[in-house]
This record gives sequence, structure tokens and C-alpha cells, in this order.
Amino acid sequence: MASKSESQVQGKAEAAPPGEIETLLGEVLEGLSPEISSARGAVSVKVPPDRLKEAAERLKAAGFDHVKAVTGIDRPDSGEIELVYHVSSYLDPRLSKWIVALRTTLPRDNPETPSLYDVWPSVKYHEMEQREMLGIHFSGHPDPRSLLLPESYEGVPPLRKDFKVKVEGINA
Amino acid sequence: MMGLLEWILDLLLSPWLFVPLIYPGLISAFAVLLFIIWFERKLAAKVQLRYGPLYVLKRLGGAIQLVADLLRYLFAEPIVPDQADRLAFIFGPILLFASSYIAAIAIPISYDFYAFRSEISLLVVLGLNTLAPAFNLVIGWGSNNKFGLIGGLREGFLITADEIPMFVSALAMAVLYGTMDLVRMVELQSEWLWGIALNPLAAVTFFVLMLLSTSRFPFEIVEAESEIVMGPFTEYSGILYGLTMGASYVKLYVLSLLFAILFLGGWEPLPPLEFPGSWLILPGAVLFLKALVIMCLSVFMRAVYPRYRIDQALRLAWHYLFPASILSVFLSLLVLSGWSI
Amino acid sequence: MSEEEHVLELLIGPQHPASGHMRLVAKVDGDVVVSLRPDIGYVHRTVEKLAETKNYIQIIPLIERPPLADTANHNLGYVLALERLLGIEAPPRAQWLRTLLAEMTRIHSHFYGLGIHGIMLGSSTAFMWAFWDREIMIELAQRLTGARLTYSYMIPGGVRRDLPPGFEDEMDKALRYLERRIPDYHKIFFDNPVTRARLEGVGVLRREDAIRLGIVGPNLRASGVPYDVRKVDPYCAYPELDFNVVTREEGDSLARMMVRVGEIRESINMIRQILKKMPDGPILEERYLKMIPPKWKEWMAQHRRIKLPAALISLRPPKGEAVARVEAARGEAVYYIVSDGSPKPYRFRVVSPSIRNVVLFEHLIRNCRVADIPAIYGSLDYFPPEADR
Amino acid sequence: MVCGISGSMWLGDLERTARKAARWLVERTPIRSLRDWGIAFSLWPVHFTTACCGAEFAAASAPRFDAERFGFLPFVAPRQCNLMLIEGTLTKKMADAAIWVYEQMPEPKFVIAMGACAIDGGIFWNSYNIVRPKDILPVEVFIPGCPPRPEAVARAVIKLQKRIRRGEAIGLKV
Amino acid sequence: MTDRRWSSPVFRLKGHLDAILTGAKYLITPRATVRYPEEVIELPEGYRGFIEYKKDICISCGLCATVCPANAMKMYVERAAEPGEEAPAEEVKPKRYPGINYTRCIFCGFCVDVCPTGALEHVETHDVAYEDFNSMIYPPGEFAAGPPKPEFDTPPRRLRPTMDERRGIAYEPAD
Repeated sequence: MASKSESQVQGKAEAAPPGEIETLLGEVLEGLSPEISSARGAVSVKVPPDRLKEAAERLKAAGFDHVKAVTGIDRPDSGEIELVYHVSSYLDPRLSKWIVALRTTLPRDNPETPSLYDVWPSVKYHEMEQREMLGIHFSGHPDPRSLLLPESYEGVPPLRKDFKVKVEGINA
Repeated sequence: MMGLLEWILDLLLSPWLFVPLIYPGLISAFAVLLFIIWFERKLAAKVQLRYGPLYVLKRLGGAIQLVADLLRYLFAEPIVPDQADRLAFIFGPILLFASSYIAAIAIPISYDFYAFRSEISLLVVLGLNTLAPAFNLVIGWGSNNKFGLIGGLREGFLITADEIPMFVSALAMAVLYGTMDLVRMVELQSEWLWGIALNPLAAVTFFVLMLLSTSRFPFEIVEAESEIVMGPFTEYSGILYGLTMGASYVKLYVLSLLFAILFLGGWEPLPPLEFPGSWLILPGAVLFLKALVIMCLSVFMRAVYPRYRIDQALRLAWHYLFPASILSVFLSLLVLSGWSI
Repeated sequence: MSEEEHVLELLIGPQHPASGHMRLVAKVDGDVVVSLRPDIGYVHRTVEKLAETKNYIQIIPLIERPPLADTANHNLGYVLALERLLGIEAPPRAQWLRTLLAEMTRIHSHFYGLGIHGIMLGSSTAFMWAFWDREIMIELAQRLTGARLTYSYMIPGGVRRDLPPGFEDEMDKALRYLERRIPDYHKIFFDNPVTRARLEGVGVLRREDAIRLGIVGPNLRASGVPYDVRKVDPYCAYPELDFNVVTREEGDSLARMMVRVGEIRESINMIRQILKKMPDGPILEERYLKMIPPKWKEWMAQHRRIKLPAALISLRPPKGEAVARVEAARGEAVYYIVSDGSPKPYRFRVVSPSIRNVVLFEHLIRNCRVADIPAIYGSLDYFPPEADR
Repeated sequence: MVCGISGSMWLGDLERTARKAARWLVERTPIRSLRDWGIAFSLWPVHFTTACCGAEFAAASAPRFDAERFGFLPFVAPRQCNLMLIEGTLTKKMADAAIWVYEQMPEPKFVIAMGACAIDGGIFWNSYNIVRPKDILPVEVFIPGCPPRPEAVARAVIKLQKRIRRGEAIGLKV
Repeated sequence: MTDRRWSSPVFRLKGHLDAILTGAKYLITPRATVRYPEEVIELPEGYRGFIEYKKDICISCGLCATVCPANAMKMYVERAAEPGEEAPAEEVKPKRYPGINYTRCIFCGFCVDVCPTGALEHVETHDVAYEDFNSMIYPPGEFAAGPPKPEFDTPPRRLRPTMDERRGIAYEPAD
């Protein structure tokens, strides 16, 4: 695992001994077949899509009380959309130091996943944004509106890789 | 030829034309309007560490800024929204402006110069003054705009909250002087003391209510821009908007004149003067200056205050100002009994 | 009567003196707001998509535009994420310079928020004063970076310019001026009875709601949660600085405003410490410094700024991803970069504080009065371009 | 707030005659130069912030630069204003509002495009969600910069004042 | 934590008086305004204004156009002589020079900082407004002719800002 060398590079994470958070996550998510790895700045936990909500509930119970970001990553090469919830805690100073990236992969042609709004109400606007930007359907989300794009927007969701924007070279 | 000129001059200088048309009526009201709006902007700008209007006439600090604004209003396209009530929309501002200044006709400007003198001229001024807010309601309804409607309704609440205590605090002075004749009131103040010294409570109450009824800060609630855009005037453009904007300043002007007469001794300390011509200029100027000071004080509040919420303003009016105005009546009685002992 | 018959729907914005760049759809029953729905997206400029078409260094100006008054903190967040991805770290002096600019930006950004709050309550003086005192920090930041707001000051591996000569003295005078001014602000605005009446007890955000909804920044701290990234996950020079996390318990609009005022005071103290403790040394990481042609060395020392090495133009971070969070003026900003090894990011995610706070509109502006809409809005220091990105 | 726009408060045939007469009168030199003088010193931009340049626009009205010296007073509702400053990027959603607001303003009215984004998109030139203001509104003056300094806003106001007084900017829909 | 004193009317009255007196105090405080077209703030060294281009030392490396985040800097092909004309071969050979498009430029200064020869430099000018869209685009020739200059009716007084403990920013004449 890269966590040790990374944390030294950052020079920030000395406060907690490396490995502590991974152990904790392993305990919390036991039985959900999580893949835990440390990336730069966050600890990554990958669970199968059908276990996402359960994992979220357990993390919530363990003290991760809010979501910082919901990010969808379109990967047309593997036909998947990766969905990442960056989770952390306000109240527990032991957990606040860490950002946990709870991730799962969805099929690209029909990305559907239960909304985590019931678990963390803080995902509300993030999920709305990912829905219109990547076309992910969050079942059970309370607000069906579009968030940033005009209501009349039609076509490929903009953050999909097959949505191309104009680029120019350096020559006039 | 000379005869004609003299006749016209005589006619103009006769109180029945001079008072409504020249001073304290229409023309001086416009002059005050031009001055006080510019002054308000300059005063706020000074407190805010900046200049305010300047380049339109740099030598006088941009004093004719309002002329430029008025010219622009005048030449701007007059827009009447399709869904507005045309009659109310067009005549609302005109009547609002007219009713704001009409009370000026009952204000005397010297012991022997007035359009009319009556035993109840105070009531006439107060009564005519109460007309104006009603047209705010008409405007707010007539322009068929949601913000206009809310602004109009706010005005509706405020009318009762400000006019009643204002009546009472003005009547407290009538109780004190034993008359409602404004000329007589000034006479009595020259014999006794100025009203503000006799009954300071009524003066303060009246002043705050003046701010409230002319929607100066902190009571700029009817056209609270950050909440309801311009309130009743949201849809107005061009010269009609100019009228609506001017109306509250004109009302402030009339009320300031009244304040000067009730509390600041009117044209005191000038005694009735003998030499010709002076009856017009000097007492009028003294009264005008006093009113001007009051107006400047009122517009200074813009630089100091945020605005109250409507319910807070109403609470202030009903919980504090209304009892204060009642108290000021008793204070008047007290002073009166003290005086007569 | 059915609900539709006595509820008036008010569309506030996008052209409205207090709407900013958004629309608020308020349902009003009499003078009471029954519900309010924020309609955002009026400044959605597609930063995340455009970032995929730009080289890493070109993204620096890009992410500065959305949070305009608070550029340096966001610049820092992005650069920290990028440095994590690249596995480099800026030299100590650069770290301190970054912290300096971040705190200066925090001061002028908070003044911006206070000024906007002032004008929303109708106090034009508060607006004008705040925008004047902002200019002090902007003037100094301009000497340091060469621009008023969009500094683009922090680059991967360091910063672009060093302190100009005489900066410490000028900063000292400026800070003393600001400290003199704050009591006057109290008298005319914060402690003005009208302001108090408008803000006290208005828009109360309870502690558990703040946590549940994932609120960030001063709005969170005003509800009694002492969460500040500068303490929780310190970056740059913050571990060596002595400062307090300003919190209030009430959670109302006044508390949110006063937290900002408290943070201005803390930032003033921090800047003093930074200028005292600033270490000497290079301001760019050595490996990039070496790439600058030697003929520029003298020029760089003389002008106290660096030349961009050509290698920075097309940075190719290794495949992988990185997350960084910073405490920006309006709250915690999270930057998440996914790299596929090419000179352009594969996926770039900005989570600005405002998008996390937008939920407060529908949560707080409910069962309050119409006049409370701007009072609460102003207290949130919400900046629509930052939310829409 | 649905409000249609009616060009005039007059009715029937009277309307045409009156309009003609009014226009004839306004076009005479002394009246016209008086009008242009009034407009030039009474440019009221409407409170319509389209993007982040609004921060520098506010700084231009703030004490250090004080655009009110030119009679430039940011005002609340489109009906009372005669100047529209596009403050930065105009997104598609905002462009609809911009046209709406411009339509609501009484003639004569002027448009200034502030900032690179409002001219050609600036750093967001290839964004899928922006509109170039010059394509939808008659822009009189462009202010480059990102964001432009408050002095540049003042410069644009001076430039527009000069154009108005020279009769180059008439501010009417053609 | 709520301040109990605010429930007392007397305390609130004091608050009103304080506010009004503070307002009055600022009636005699000096103003902070720089009267712009007559007075101009002198900008610090290294201010990122318009860009000056020295074509003679440009080596056509194209780094400026590569780094430009807004694609405002573009390389234009220029020949000293048209092909077919009687000219030395290297003059017919196309050379590329940068031109700038101020409709997009965001004044980040990356191009200036990356230029290996110092052919690009910032000038202090920043306060130019244009009436014509196309005049904001500067191909190499016009770019090299110098940055745009604002016109002043009367020569402005230049003021240098310095920090001041009492006034915030004080100005002294720069000339």
C-alpha cells in the first residue's frame, strides 16, 4: 500500500499512525467485500453496487456524518461509470482527519443506484448534479429537477466522455 | 404694458396664488426636491468616504444631478404594462404627487401671509397629508405586479400605524397651545418657549413618525429594494417614476414645515416686521431653513441605518410610538398646568 | 381555501436587487414565506468539463473564476491536490507565502460577504465601508501578485512571486488600520439596534441540522461545530500558526455574521505571525527551479519573481487520483483530480463551499417573513458563481 | 411577473401623431443636446449580475473608485434604468433573463459588456453553456480584462458618455 | 450566549445614539476616493496589465500560445516576402509570431512568465475600453506596435498609494 510513503510526502498525516483508518474501515465494512486502499489524500473503499447503501449506513453509524462530494467518473473504455462518495466526519476528531472515498461502479448504459439521501441528506445537490451531468439515475432521490443546466437541455450528459467540447490549437 | 406686468405680479404675490404655486407650494417643492435628493446622496457618500454625484457640474459638487436625472426621465419611453390598470397606473403617480404637496397650502409662512387661516388649519394639514399613502395603494394594485402588490399592502399597514400616533402627537401640541391655528401657535411660541422645549416627547415622536410615514431609513419598508424591488413603483418608468420618487420627498418637505411650525417656533424669532417686502422673504426664509435642517436630519438616517422589517416597524409604532404620543398629550396637560400655576 | 388560492408565488431573481445570480422561487402566504426553492445554474460555466480540455497549469486561472472574491484559497486547494498527485511539495517559504495570501484573501472575501449582507439589509454604509476596507487587502495582494483578484499566484511546486520590498511595514500599517475600523463597524452596523432586530433569532440553523445537511465554513461554525480544515487537516504553514477556531452557539444570522468578523480578527493575527516567522529560501521546488535557463537567475533575484519553466506547461502526473481540501473563506473546498497519465486531467471535480451551502436556502428560509429572505441570504455569504462553477 | 410592453401611453390615431410630433421636437438641436446631456450624466445600470465580474463592478461603485461621480447609480428595477452592464459570462439560462430585462428597460437604453467572458467567453470561450452578449444585444462598449479593473469600468462609462453626447449612441432598438 | 443587554430599551437607545454619532463622525473623515480620470493610481511594479511585445527578440517558440489558458495568444504565420518574389530564402520561409486577442485574454501573465527571451512584458495599462469588437484582436504586427493606451482629456495626476494607519491608503504624488 502506498499510504505510508504518500503520507510522508504530504507531511500532514503524522497525527494518526498509517493503517489505523484502514483497520477501522475493515471492521466497519466487514462482510461487504470492500477493497480498501489508500490514495493520495483519501482512503478508498470499493464495494459492489448492491452493497453501496448498506456500506453507507454502516459508515454513518461509525461516525462518518457527512458527504463532501459525489463524483461520477465516466469510463467508456470499460463501459462503466465509477461513482465516488467522499465521506468524512465533523464531530469525531479521530475521523475528521480522513476522507473516505466510498466507491462503486455502475454499468454505463444503464447507470442506476439507490440514492443515499436517506443516509446522508447532504448528498442531495451533489446527486442532482451527477444525475444531469452523467445521466446516473438515483432511485429514491426526492428532487427530480435539473440543477445547473437549463430545463430545456437535451442530449448527451455533458460530463460523459462522448460529449465533446470545441478545442483550438495554438495557431491562428 | 407695465400695468399688465404689475397686475400679474400682484396676482402672483397674492397669497392665494403664491402659497400653492410658489412657496411653500409647487415651485419651492420642486426646488427642495432637487436639492434634498442630491443632498441625501452627497451626505450618504460623505459618510461612506466617497464623493457621490460630482461631474455633472463639478464646480458645485454635482448639485444639478437631479436635473440630469429628470431630463432622462422626461425623454425616456413611458411604458404602461399591458396587464396594468391604465387609469390607475397613469393617474396614480400624478395624484400621489399632488396629494403629497397639497397640504402645503394650509401652511402659513408669516403672521400675515397665508392662503387661508382657520381655527383648524393643523387638522387640514394633517388630513390632507394622509391622502398620499392611499395612492400608493392604488399604484401598487394598479400596476399588477406582485412586488407592487406586496408594497401596496405594506403601505396599507403602515398608514394606520404612522398616521394615528402622528395625529395624536400633533394634537398634543394643539392641547398645549389651546388652538389648532398654526399662526396662533407660532405667536404663542414667541411668548412662551419653542414647542420642542415644552414638549420634547411629542417632538421626538413626531420626528420618528415623520421618518416612518415618508419611508425614510430605517423605515424604508414600502419600497425596500432588497426585498420587493421598488414596491409599488416597480413597474414605473420615465417621468411617472420621477413623480413617485419625488412624492415621498415632497411629503417630507411638508411635514418638515409643519414640524418647524409646531416645535421650532415657525418663523420665530422674527417679530412682525414693518417695512414692505420683508413680510414675504424673511419669515419665509427662516421657516424654510428650519424645515431644511429637519429634512437634512431625516435624510442623514440613510447613511446610518439598515431597514426594519415591516412587523418590527409596526411593533415599534404601536408599542412605543403610540403610547409615547398619548403620553405626550398628558405631558402637554402637565406643562400647561405647570405654566398656569 | 386550497393552498394554491392563498399562496402567492414570488419569483425573486435573476434580476432582482438581492437575488444575485440565481432565482429564488418563494411561496408567500401573507407576509410569511411558506417555502422557498433555489433555482441555481445561472452561472454554470462548466468548469469541470473545460478542465478536461486544459493542461494542468491552465486550470489554475479556470478554477479561480468561480469563487471570485476568494481566489487564493481555491487556487491553493487545487495546487495541493495537484502536488499530491505529482508527489512534490513546495519549499517552506512558498508554503508560508501561500498561507499569507490565503489569509489576506480570507479577509477581503469576508469583507465582501459583510458588505453584501449590509446592502441586503439596506445599510448602504456597511456595503461601502466593507468594500473600502477590502481595497486595503486587495492593494497589498496586488503588490504581491500583480493582480487585484485573480492572482493565479500558486503554481505546482511553489509560488510565482516573492514578497516585494517593504511589504512587512506596509502590511503592519494596514492591519492596524483594519483593527481601528472594526469598532466603528460595530457601532454603525453590527451593534446597530436595527441590525440586531433584523438578524437576531432569524434563520436559526441548529447544530444537528448543520451536520446532517453537510454545511461548511462559517455557517457551520456559527452553529457550534468547531470544524475547520486548518485545524483538522492542517496544510501549508497552518500547523505552526497559533489561531482559534471562531465558533458561536446560536446559529442565527447574527451568529454567522459575527463568526466572519471573528475570523477577520483571527486572520489579522495570523498575518502578523506569518510575517514574523516567514523562513528564507527558494519559492519554487528545486527540480523546476533547475529547469529555468540560468540567464534568468539574476533577473529573478532582482524582480523577486520566477520564470515559469517550460516543463510546467505540460505536466504529466502519474496515473491515479488525489483529493485535497482547504478551508476557503466561505468554507471547505474539496478538489478531486483523476489522472490517466496524460497532460490533461481525466476527471476534475470541484466541490465549492457554496454548492454545499445551497441547501440552506430551502432549509432556513421557511416560515419566516419576506423581509427575512435577504437577511438570511446575506448571512450565508453564498456566492452563486462559486456554487454553479 | 408577466408584463407586456406597450410602446406608449397614448391611444388610437392620436398616438401616431403625438409620437411623430414628439420625435420631431426631440430631434431639434437644443432639445436634443439637452436630452443627451441628461442621459449621459444619468446612466443607471440595472442590478443584473450575470457572473463574477459583479465583484469588480461593485468595487467600481465603492468608495475608492466611486462611479457615482459620473451620475452612475446602480438601480433596482429595469423599468427605471437605461444601462445594462453585462458583468461577465452570460450563460444560456441567464441569456434568456438578459433579453427579458433588456426588453423591459425603457428606451433609450445602452449595453456595456464587461470582462473577457462578456466579449468572447474569455477562459470559458469553449464552454457549452455560454452565450456571447454581442450576438443577442446591441453592445456599445466592451471592457477587456478578467475581471476588468474598476478604472476600466469608469473608462467605459466615460466612453459611453462621450458617444451619447456625440450622438453616436442613440440607444434605440432599430 | 444571546446578549441579554439588548432586551433593555435603554441599551437599545444607546445603540441608536452610537450609530448616529458614528455616522456624524464620518462626516468629517477624509474621503477615500481617487478621482479617476483626473487622478490615476500608480500600480506596483509587475502589475499584470496589457502586454508589450518585442518582436525583434521573439524566437517563435510558441510557448506563450501553448500556455495560454484562454487560447487568447495565437501563433500567426508571417513571411517577410511572398513566395516567388525575389528574396533570400529565409525571408520567404514562414515564421510564426504570437498575436493576442484581448476579447479572451484573462491577464494571468503565464505567457509573460514563460517567455524564454523576455519578448513579452506587462505594462501598467489596464483601463482601456473598446467600441469595436475586432479592434481588440492584435495580430503580431499590431501587437508589436505597442499596447493600447487610454486617452485622457487632461493629463492625469499620478498618485502612489501607501498604507496609512489612520486613513487606510494614503496617496502621494508619484511624479
